[in-house]
Amino acid sequence: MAEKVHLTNEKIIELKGINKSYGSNKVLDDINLYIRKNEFITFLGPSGCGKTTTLRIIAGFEQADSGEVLFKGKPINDIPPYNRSVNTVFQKYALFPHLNVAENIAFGLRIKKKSKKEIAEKVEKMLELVGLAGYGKRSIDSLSGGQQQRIAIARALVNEPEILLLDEPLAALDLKLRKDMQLELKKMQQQLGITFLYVTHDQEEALTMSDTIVVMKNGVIQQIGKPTDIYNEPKNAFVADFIGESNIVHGITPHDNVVIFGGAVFNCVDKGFAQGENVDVVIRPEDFIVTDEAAKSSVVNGSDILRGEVTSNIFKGVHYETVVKCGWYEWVLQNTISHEKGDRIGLRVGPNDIHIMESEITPTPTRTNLLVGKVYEEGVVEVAGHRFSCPTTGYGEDEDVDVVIRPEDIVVSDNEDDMFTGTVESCIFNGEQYELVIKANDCEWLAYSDVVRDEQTFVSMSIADDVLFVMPKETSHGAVNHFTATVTAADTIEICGRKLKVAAPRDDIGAVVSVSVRPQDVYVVDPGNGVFEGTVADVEYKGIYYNVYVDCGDGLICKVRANEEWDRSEKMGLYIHPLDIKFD
Amino acid sequence: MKKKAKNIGVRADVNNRNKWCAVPYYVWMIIFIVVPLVMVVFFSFTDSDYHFTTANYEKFLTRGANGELIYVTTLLRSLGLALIATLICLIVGYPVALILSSKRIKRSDLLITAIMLPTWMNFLLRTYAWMTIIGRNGLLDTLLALIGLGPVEMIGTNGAIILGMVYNFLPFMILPIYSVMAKMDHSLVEAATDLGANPLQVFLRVKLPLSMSGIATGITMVFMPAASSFVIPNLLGGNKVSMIGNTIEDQFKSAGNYNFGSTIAMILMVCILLSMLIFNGKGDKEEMIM
Amino acid sequence: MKKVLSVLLLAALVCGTVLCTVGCGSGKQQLIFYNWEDYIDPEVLRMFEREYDCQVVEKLFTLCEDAYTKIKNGSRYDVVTPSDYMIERMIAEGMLAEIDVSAMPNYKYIGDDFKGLDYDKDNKYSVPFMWGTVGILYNTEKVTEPVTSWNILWDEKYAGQIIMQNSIRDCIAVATCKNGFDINTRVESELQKAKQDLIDQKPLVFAYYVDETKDQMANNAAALSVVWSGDAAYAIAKNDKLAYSLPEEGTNYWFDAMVVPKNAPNYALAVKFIDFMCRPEIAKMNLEYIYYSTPNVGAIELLDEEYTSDETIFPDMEYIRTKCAVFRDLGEYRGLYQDIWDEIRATN
Amino acid sequence: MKKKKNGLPILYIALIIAFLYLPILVMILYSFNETSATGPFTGFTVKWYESAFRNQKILDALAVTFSIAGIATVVSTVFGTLTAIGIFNSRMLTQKIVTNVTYVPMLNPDIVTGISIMLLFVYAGIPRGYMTMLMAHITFCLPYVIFSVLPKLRQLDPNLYEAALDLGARPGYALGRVVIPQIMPGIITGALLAFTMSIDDFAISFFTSDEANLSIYVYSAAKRGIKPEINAISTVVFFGVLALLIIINFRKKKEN
Repeated sequence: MAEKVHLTNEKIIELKGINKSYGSNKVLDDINLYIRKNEFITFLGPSGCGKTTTLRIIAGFEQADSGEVLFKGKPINDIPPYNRSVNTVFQKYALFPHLNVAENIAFGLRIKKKSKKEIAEKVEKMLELVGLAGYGKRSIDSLSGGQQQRIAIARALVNEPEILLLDEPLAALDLKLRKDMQLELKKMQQQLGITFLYVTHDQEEALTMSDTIVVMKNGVIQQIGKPTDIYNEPKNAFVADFIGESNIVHGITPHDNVVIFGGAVFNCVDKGFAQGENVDVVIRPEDFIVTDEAAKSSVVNGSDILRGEVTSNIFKGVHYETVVKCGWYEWVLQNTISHEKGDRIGLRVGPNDIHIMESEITPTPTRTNLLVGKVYEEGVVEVAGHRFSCPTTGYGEDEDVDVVIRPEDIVVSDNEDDMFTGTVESCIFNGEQYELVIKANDCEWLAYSDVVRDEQTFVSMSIADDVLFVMPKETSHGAVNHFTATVTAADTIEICGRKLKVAAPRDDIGAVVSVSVRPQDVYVVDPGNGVFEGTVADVEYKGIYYNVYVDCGDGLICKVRANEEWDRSEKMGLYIHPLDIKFD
Repeated sequence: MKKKAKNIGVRADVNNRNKWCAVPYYVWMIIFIVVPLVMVVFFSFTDSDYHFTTANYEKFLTRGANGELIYVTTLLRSLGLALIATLICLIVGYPVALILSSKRIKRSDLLITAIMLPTWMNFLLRTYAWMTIIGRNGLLDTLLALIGLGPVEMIGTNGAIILGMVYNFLPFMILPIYSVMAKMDHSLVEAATDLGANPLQVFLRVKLPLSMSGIATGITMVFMPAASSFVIPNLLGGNKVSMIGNTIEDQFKSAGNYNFGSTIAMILMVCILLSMLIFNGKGDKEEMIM
Repeated sequence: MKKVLSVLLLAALVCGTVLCTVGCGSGKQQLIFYNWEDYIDPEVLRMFEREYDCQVVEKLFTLCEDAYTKIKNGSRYDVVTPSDYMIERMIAEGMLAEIDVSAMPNYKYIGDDFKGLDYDKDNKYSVPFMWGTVGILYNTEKVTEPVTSWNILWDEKYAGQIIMQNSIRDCIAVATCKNGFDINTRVESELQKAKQDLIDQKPLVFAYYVDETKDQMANNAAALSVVWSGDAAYAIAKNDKLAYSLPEEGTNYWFDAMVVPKNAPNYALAVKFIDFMCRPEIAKMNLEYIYYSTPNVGAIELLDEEYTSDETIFPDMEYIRTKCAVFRDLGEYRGLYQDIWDEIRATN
Repeated sequence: MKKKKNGLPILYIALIIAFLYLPILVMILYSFNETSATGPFTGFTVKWYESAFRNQKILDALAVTFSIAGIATVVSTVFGTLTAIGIFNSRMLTQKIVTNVTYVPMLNPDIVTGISIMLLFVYAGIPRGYMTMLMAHITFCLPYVIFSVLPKLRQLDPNLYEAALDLGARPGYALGRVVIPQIMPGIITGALLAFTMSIDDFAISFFTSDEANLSIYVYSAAKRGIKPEINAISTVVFFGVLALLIIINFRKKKEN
């Protein structure tokens, strides 16, 4: 990273609530930021993210639809570009082809009616600064790209702007020249003490040169921070993906400091996510630690080893880029080890190298009707004043149960002698059909209809038998897994010979106790990475989720709540977080 | 991937005020383009007392003593003669463009200038010069008589009119085809040859399809003025072969029937627009400027 | 800024327009003379300019229908020389200013035969300029038989050798005369017959010309042509193989007279000009230049025998009185004539 | 081998060029003819050149032609360039409408443009003369300028204008010193086109004016039987244009 420049806290530019649209296309959405004096600030983002538009608003080429641009605290929205002490270096330089080098540099000075002598002196000085002394008489066409670049910078700097705006100035240069120019620009900025506002889509450029980076996407600022912060603590998957190369996968956080992804359980340093929340996990390719497939894990009740097969291994000059396929996932890693294609290896990641962020895509919750019911008699369940026949095996008479009735199973009609009658609360078209919310029998029902129904009109519903899903009450005995365990240490119990850490310390070592674990607290991981290993014995659809019964051998059956259907006899590992093991 | 010209479709705000430069032109355009056209439409649908009528259009469909449609025949004759002239221009002009655009011809820029140069000479004068050549007892017949041929007595015939059209408009067929073909990437021809195409196939499969836009422009630039010409039939046709342009001229100059004249002008405009749609499709009109 | 510039430009345009209109005329007063093509000795105009210290701008028309349309649509001229029937129409439509002939000392030279003619009974609006006949000009080398009838123009022997008048009234008149109809006929059947004759004749016709005819005939390009007498005389002067004949069926004889449109910019000068044209020596110059007959008896006295004995220029007055007629304005029948003319033109 | 193969095509081009120049050569030849512009060649003379430059009508027609062409070119070039800049910076919809209307005089037959503008003058009560011809000429020259300049503006790096503003230039200065020099080739092409169109025009002038330009003079003269004066004057005009073109080409070469 570049050496630190002394930064004051004086704000030279401030953007407040900037919005900008082209037609219906919103290019800037509520941009708020400030730029400090002498800062090298970079706007970073992909094409069309709004970074150039922001620069052009500061330069005065575009007007914000709303919001304020402040220059040293004064609004400059209505000041035309030619009256702003801001100068721009354009992407394709925009040198005037009909003027020679010196005339180009002198352009601004001539407008300011400076004396000939002063102009000549300043032009000469600028040419020296950019290392092109003696080029004054040359025509623009005779210059190389790099030289034109320098002239463009000289032409802007000669006006002694308070801020220099650079719009992807190096984009047209080749790699080698670009690297040189990066260093030179940074040096120039430090030497002249001018605020640089730099726009680029090249993250490496941004990281090398900037004091502050503003990452943008779709007209929204994603993150503002120092290069190290942006790199190490990306705020979301986009930033992580954009800054450096990253592996981004979906994960679940059972509790603080623990995350499950890629079929393994990892310790991490992130906290504050909800129990069982869906998150994005970012791992930098260089942060993987390659281990033996059978290496020991340090994770309680699980294992943090990703096991897989090398599918490609490419030498990239300074490192190898290796792709490892682990089950469903492919991981990209960069290190100095050469692997053979087909090698089986294990991968680990240190807690500090796991970056967890809120998932961009939150899975839409399954919309269904969850009602309170009661087992009336063997094979009959009473819900909302009606009795339905359905299997009640495992439930006692009069036992309170939860009942799921899927909206697609509700037949909506106008027959007055139907099972339920009620009024339409709302009717929304979802693209395929109308979603009705119907108020009937003191309950709100979700149902579908092919035709539109006016609100507050009469409607009736009928529900067939045997389409109800009966589930034990969350709190009831039948809803959770009950295991008999032996306390083997203060924080360890043993169930069927498998040792589990628990959270609550016990002093009754040797005692046989009963523990319970909710199905939703049991997480499926790869075989070998869980505390239990087993095969799927049975799968039961519950209208919104599946209950998977995993046979772990020794008569141990564990009920797991899963979002997807599992094939029978599929192998899996199960992970249970110590905090989720409750003593009865 | 680089962003390309982000300004397509969206003008930067800073340019906004420059749009006022065009406002005086809008006034001019409305006065001298829109209003006159509206007047033509208006006159075509009114009688001399400015009352609405379709009589002018009915008159266009008048049948003569022998039962033929007088004005329709004239219109069809004009379009027919123009079409023949256009085809001749294409057949004669295409090889010229093809030859000039080939790599073998040096100084093709000079030759194309030589071809365009006569168009700098007054159109009336050039047409008049043909009267000297093909007129009765003119140069052509005199020369033919020397070798014991003729006379062909061309003047006053359809042939003379077509000759006049071809002569005047041939450069406008050659130029657009030439500019398209000269811009053509020669490596395309090399690629086709490399893929085993013989010269004829190269022409049919590569050069001809790629020169289509030039052909379309050329056809428009020849057909349109040819179909509406009234000077050529006057000077070379001896007023005997009447074209639709003559009829319009008659109505405006001598008969003073602006209403019927406007009607014929309207019909001519529609015919030419339609034929241009057929020839040119959605071709680039800007190509009409060299 | 740009707005200002645009406004300035527009202002400059308007200013330029005004300046040009004003500046184009020199300090001298102007007379705009709207005349037939080749219908005056240009030297006459120069003489008038010198004498009255003015500038004569000569504008030309080929057909008096063209002239009528222009004047009707607001073009302004001081003196115009349309034909008889057109003057009648212009008087009827109130387009002409009265001319005070009493203020013109030279009006007395106009022969009485040319006063009080049908198109201007009271001599209030016009002063005769030229008169003549329409006849057949033929090449005696190509036509050896005597030319006595309009029918010769339908003789297939002369296919491709006939030049007709490209003028609505003159052309139709040939066919009506041939058939013995009145040249101002309003009889539908007669007009249809005339039209059919002209359509039938079309394949034989080499070209329809007006002013071109005389040169074409002089160059031996055709055998027979319908021409005005002055053009005939002009062509004969250039090519002595040509002869002029007035057909026995009779023909049209016509007058072109000088008139002053109501919107004439310079009425006073116009009257002076007309008077100037009535001077015998001026009328003589014109006749010698364009070979049309003059109504100016003063001029006839001055003329050489060479001209006065030329039957092309001064035809037998008995023939004129018995066989010839003057065009009259057709009134509402103009449209019918135009339609017939359109059809003749359009048929191929 | 190759040279032989070229023979036929070159012969063909030569024939076409001969066809295109034949009437011009004939016209030049007859300008030296003793007797008339048509018919047999009877003897060499230069008298027609003298009489052409003494014929007031020819001189008037030339004056009208060149003054109209000159004024129309200057006005339509300035006006058209500004317009193109304005159109280029307008909204897409405005651009579409305006360019399509502007195509009308280019796509419409001359005679229709001529009679439509004539109708305008007749019913606006404007006497047809020099000014009406000039306005008509400006009207049909403008599209050629606009459509020559517009593509150059589209090719222009939009940042150039912004760069000028950025360096402190006011819009007028930026347009004049940066944009106009860049689109100069388009402006020159447009001006040349406008000049040629104006010089050559017959139909539109014929209907919109009583004045005679060269074309109208030739048209009416052709009916009377042209005297070789016309041949003489057109020979002079032809060589004048030729010289002009050569000078322009020469200058271009020099610049390069």
